[in-house]
Amino acid sequence: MKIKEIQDEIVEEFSHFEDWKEKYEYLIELGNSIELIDKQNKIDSNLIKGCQSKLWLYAELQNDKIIYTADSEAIITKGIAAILLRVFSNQTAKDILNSDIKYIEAIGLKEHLSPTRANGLVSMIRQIKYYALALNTN
Amino acid sequence: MKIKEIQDEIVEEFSHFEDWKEKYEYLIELGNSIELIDKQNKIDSNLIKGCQSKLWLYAELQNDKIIYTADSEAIITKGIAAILLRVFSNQTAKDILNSDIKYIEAIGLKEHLSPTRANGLVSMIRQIKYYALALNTN
Amino acid sequence: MSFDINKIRSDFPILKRKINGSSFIYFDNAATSQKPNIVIDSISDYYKNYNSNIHRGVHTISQEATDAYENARAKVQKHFNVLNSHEIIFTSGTTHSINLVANGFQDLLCDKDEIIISGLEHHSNIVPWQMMSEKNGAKIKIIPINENGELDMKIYDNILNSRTKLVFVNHVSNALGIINPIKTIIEKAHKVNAAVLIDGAQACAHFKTDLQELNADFYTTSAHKLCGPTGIGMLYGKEKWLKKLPPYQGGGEMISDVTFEKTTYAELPHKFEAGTPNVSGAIAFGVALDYLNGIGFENICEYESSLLKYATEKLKLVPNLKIYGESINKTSVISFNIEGIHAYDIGALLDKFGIAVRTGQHCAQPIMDHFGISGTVRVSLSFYNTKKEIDSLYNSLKQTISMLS
Amino acid sequence: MSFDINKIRSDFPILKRKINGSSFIYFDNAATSQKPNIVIDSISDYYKNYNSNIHRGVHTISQEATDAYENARAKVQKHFNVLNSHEIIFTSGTTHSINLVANGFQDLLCDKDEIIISGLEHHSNIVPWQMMSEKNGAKIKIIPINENGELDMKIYDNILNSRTKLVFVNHVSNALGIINPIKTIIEKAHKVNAAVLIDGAQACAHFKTDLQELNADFYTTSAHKLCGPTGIGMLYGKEKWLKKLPPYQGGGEMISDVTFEKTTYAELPHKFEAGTPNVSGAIAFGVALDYLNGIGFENICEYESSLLKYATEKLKLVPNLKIYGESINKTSVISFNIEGIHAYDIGALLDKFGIAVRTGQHCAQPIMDHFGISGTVRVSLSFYNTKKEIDSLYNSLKQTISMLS
Ligand SMILES: Cc1ncc(COP(=O)(O)O)c(C=O)c1O
Ligand SMILES: Cc1ncc(COP(=O)(O)O)c(C=O)c1O
Repeated sequence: MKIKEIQDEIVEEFSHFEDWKEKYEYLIELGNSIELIDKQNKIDSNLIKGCQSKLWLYAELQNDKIIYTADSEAIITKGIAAILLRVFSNQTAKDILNSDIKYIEAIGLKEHLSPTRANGLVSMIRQIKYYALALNTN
Repeated sequence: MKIKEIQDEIVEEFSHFEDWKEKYEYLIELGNSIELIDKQNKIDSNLIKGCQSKLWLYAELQNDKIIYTADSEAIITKGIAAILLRVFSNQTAKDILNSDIKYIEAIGLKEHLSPTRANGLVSMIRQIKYYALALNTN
Repeated sequence: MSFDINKIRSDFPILKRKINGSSFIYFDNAATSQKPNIVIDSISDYYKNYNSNIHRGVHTISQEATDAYENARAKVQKHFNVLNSHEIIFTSGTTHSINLVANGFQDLLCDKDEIIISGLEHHSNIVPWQMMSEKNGAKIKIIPINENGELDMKIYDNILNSRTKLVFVNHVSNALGIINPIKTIIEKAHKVNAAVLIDGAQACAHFKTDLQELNADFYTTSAHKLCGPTGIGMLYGKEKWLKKLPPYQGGGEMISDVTFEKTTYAELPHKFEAGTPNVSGAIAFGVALDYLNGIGFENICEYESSLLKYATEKLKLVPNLKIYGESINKTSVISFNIEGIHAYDIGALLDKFGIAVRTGQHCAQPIMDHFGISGTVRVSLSFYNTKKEIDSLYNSLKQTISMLS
Repeated sequence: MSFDINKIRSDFPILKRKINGSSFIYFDNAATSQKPNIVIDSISDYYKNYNSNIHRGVHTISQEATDAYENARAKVQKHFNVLNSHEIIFTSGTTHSINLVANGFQDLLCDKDEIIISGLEHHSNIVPWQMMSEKNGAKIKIIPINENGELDMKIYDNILNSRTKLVFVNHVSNALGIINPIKTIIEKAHKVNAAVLIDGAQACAHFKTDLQELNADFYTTSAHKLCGPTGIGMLYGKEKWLKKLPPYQGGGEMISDVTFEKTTYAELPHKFEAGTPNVSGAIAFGVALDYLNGIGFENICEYESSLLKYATEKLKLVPNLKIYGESINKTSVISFNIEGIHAYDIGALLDKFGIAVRTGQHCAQPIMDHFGISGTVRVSLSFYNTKKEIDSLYNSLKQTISMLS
């Protein structure tokens, strides 16, 4: 699926929630379902800065697509990572670099988009794009 | 004359003034009439601190009485020194130490009694009393 | 005076806020306190009526501002029962105060000297000494903490000796809320002629300290921790010490004579107050002390103790909850974790319920390392909090845990 | 935008004051500026609605306060057209900013190095270098001033050489109002690879400075000089310099890892912002810049120039009045004396007429020594002053002189 399609899908899913509790319960569920980073890659050099709980992000190229994996000590942070990875993992570097993150606002997590947030969402997005730049094969 | 009598006299004199201008004109007049410090005593060690214009104060004992002399670069400061010296000069150390300075308030110069005033009135009063302590012969 | 919690709460405008649809509950008081209207208004009043640069002006508002500023110093002096007003230095906060002292001791100590720091310190009280020690080579020794988070006073006795020149301990630990035995620490240090700096940042909102009785050589606090504004704090130093220390910053106010050849420094307290000070901040700091003293620290202590007791008992009902630092000498802080759940998750969800707590290492990484944890959830109470708010915390915490498990 | 002086004056509540029965006239703007309601209200708003400690909190108001604080930094960055927001350090004011840099260079210079200071400096810009030079032995050279109070650029050329590591000049002199040729000074300094620190405390209220175009290595200001509150200011530093300088104060925020063995410092700008910052101050600083930019610096400049011209011409009508520093490159300051009369007497009597001027040496004793005087009367203008106020000054000054003669 294309990035935009997945984003629309996520927005659609989140639109059914009536309150923050349902939304966060879903986020937690996502956090538990995230593709975990391989143990050997769960190292300090893969840590994302600006995050109160440790958050690791790793990327590798498989057939022209970038596969992201992540882990965090905190489940909400993992949930947030999950809604990023579901969109950006298994996409081409070019598509990743051309995408936007408006869907984060659309699903009502705009508050997390402040660069000063302790969950590191903004740093994570930046890191995802850095990887895409670095692994761009075109 | 006793300290208290001179103070009452000054309060009486000031009571005739209708506005600040008359009062300050009188203060300036007093400043011009002050008993000036001897040139040889107009030295740095006789400077009063906390004063924006240089202000010298000197004291000596003559027949059990303390004679204060002063000078300043600024005429208003000199005027303020004058209303102190008229009261305290030529008095015994004991009388000086037992006196108060309520008359300053009574003549409407209370604003000058703040320890932070740049005209050094409070420091001058303190210095007058220090001299009285030091020159006390009883 | 009776303690009227409703009246008190109405003094704090921020307590009327709604967060995420819920009433706002503020349990992050150890990070910074909220401000009563009277403090906020004193700042507006200053800027609306007599804002001016101080000390050097001959005009009316400059005089009014100077008097108000010096009057604030006198209030701080009185509050802490300090002998001379010039022993109170206004700084921009505790961090500034401690750095001022550490910088001063840089020249006074050498590599044969030792200083002692407690293992319960805030980073502000560790890093300046490390920086000093890098320059003058003085050795830093640590008073470690035990499993309750209390200082190990036996080890203190062991490391204290004639080479010890300085001892640095906080009055109350910000991470755990533990009240340190500073009176004993000071007495022992003085026996070997070491000076003692007490960091009072966490203590001053909760109780009143008589500095002459305590006999500390230095004492610091930040106004923002005790209902005052940000950007202002104080350093108390005994006159003999403040005279000994070299000035910290150069600038206006702190000099008496300047030529390009030679500068002589002004007298205390100006020697340490270079530049235009935070005038409105100092004035509002004084008003904050007035406000707290108006309520009365006995009343504050009593009320806060009962809150702490209530909150501790209530939280202990939560399964798998572990409190760090269970000393009986504690102020209004409860630092805890729930087994298997990260502190951040708890903080983030409590926030959704409108409850502000702090999570993380609380600028006290060595304490976290001691307990082998990456952080805690810290609930810190103030006299404007209520048992009802603690009940809400309890209920929200239980929901939070069930969401996370 | 048109410049509506009545509207502007109504923004400043203090201008409605009466002093001694007269309308208050404030001509002490170089000491500190007055504050518009919008700035004052931003402080109250902060404390009433979202006061919180910043950066480390996960709860809503901590986030709001952090965002507002960082947003203020972005406003400062934009105003000065600075490349990176982390090149803007919030300090407690110019004095703090300069000391931070001087402290940093203490480790970077040795006794073979030279630094150059202008003879027009405020004490804040002299004493820190003297203190630095006492530690590292670096030599201080002075750019002297001529009879108009201007820097002698020939001598600058002579003393500048490959040993020069730093040049320190204020943008505008607080004692005389003279605008220094900093662009030339910077270009020449860079040719010998010396860094330049410009003290912008007196400039920023009067015109806008593009720091990328200016190419200064460091630039400082205090918010209280430009309609902002006390206790907050800024240091701009080029990234490469800020990375080179060691941290100044140790504490919370400025570290990334702390153990008792080793501490690693945080990234810019946090490395230089130890402890709880003046959050409300920074936010109000940003609002003050918004306010000034809303009026427009072109408008401010134009209006103030015409005020300065008017005031200069008017004052020159006063017999025996001598103005110090009659350069054509001046901002809104007139520093003068009346022959045979002490500045203090003039200031004290003008105050009785409700007029606030500053008297004395204006923290710039070397300049007074240069002119062989003990001080001056300084009238400093702002965009909220009027020609009518200058007329009042003229009339009151004449009465003052006749009283004193
Ligand atoms: C030119 C100049 N530099 C530095 C300063 C010091 O600024 P502050 O007192 O705000 O630190 C001032 C203000 O008095 C000044 O006019
Ligand atoms: C014990 C302790 N010391 C020092 C500090 C630092 O205070 P500030 O950030 O106000 O300088 C704090 C506040 O966080 C503290 O809790």
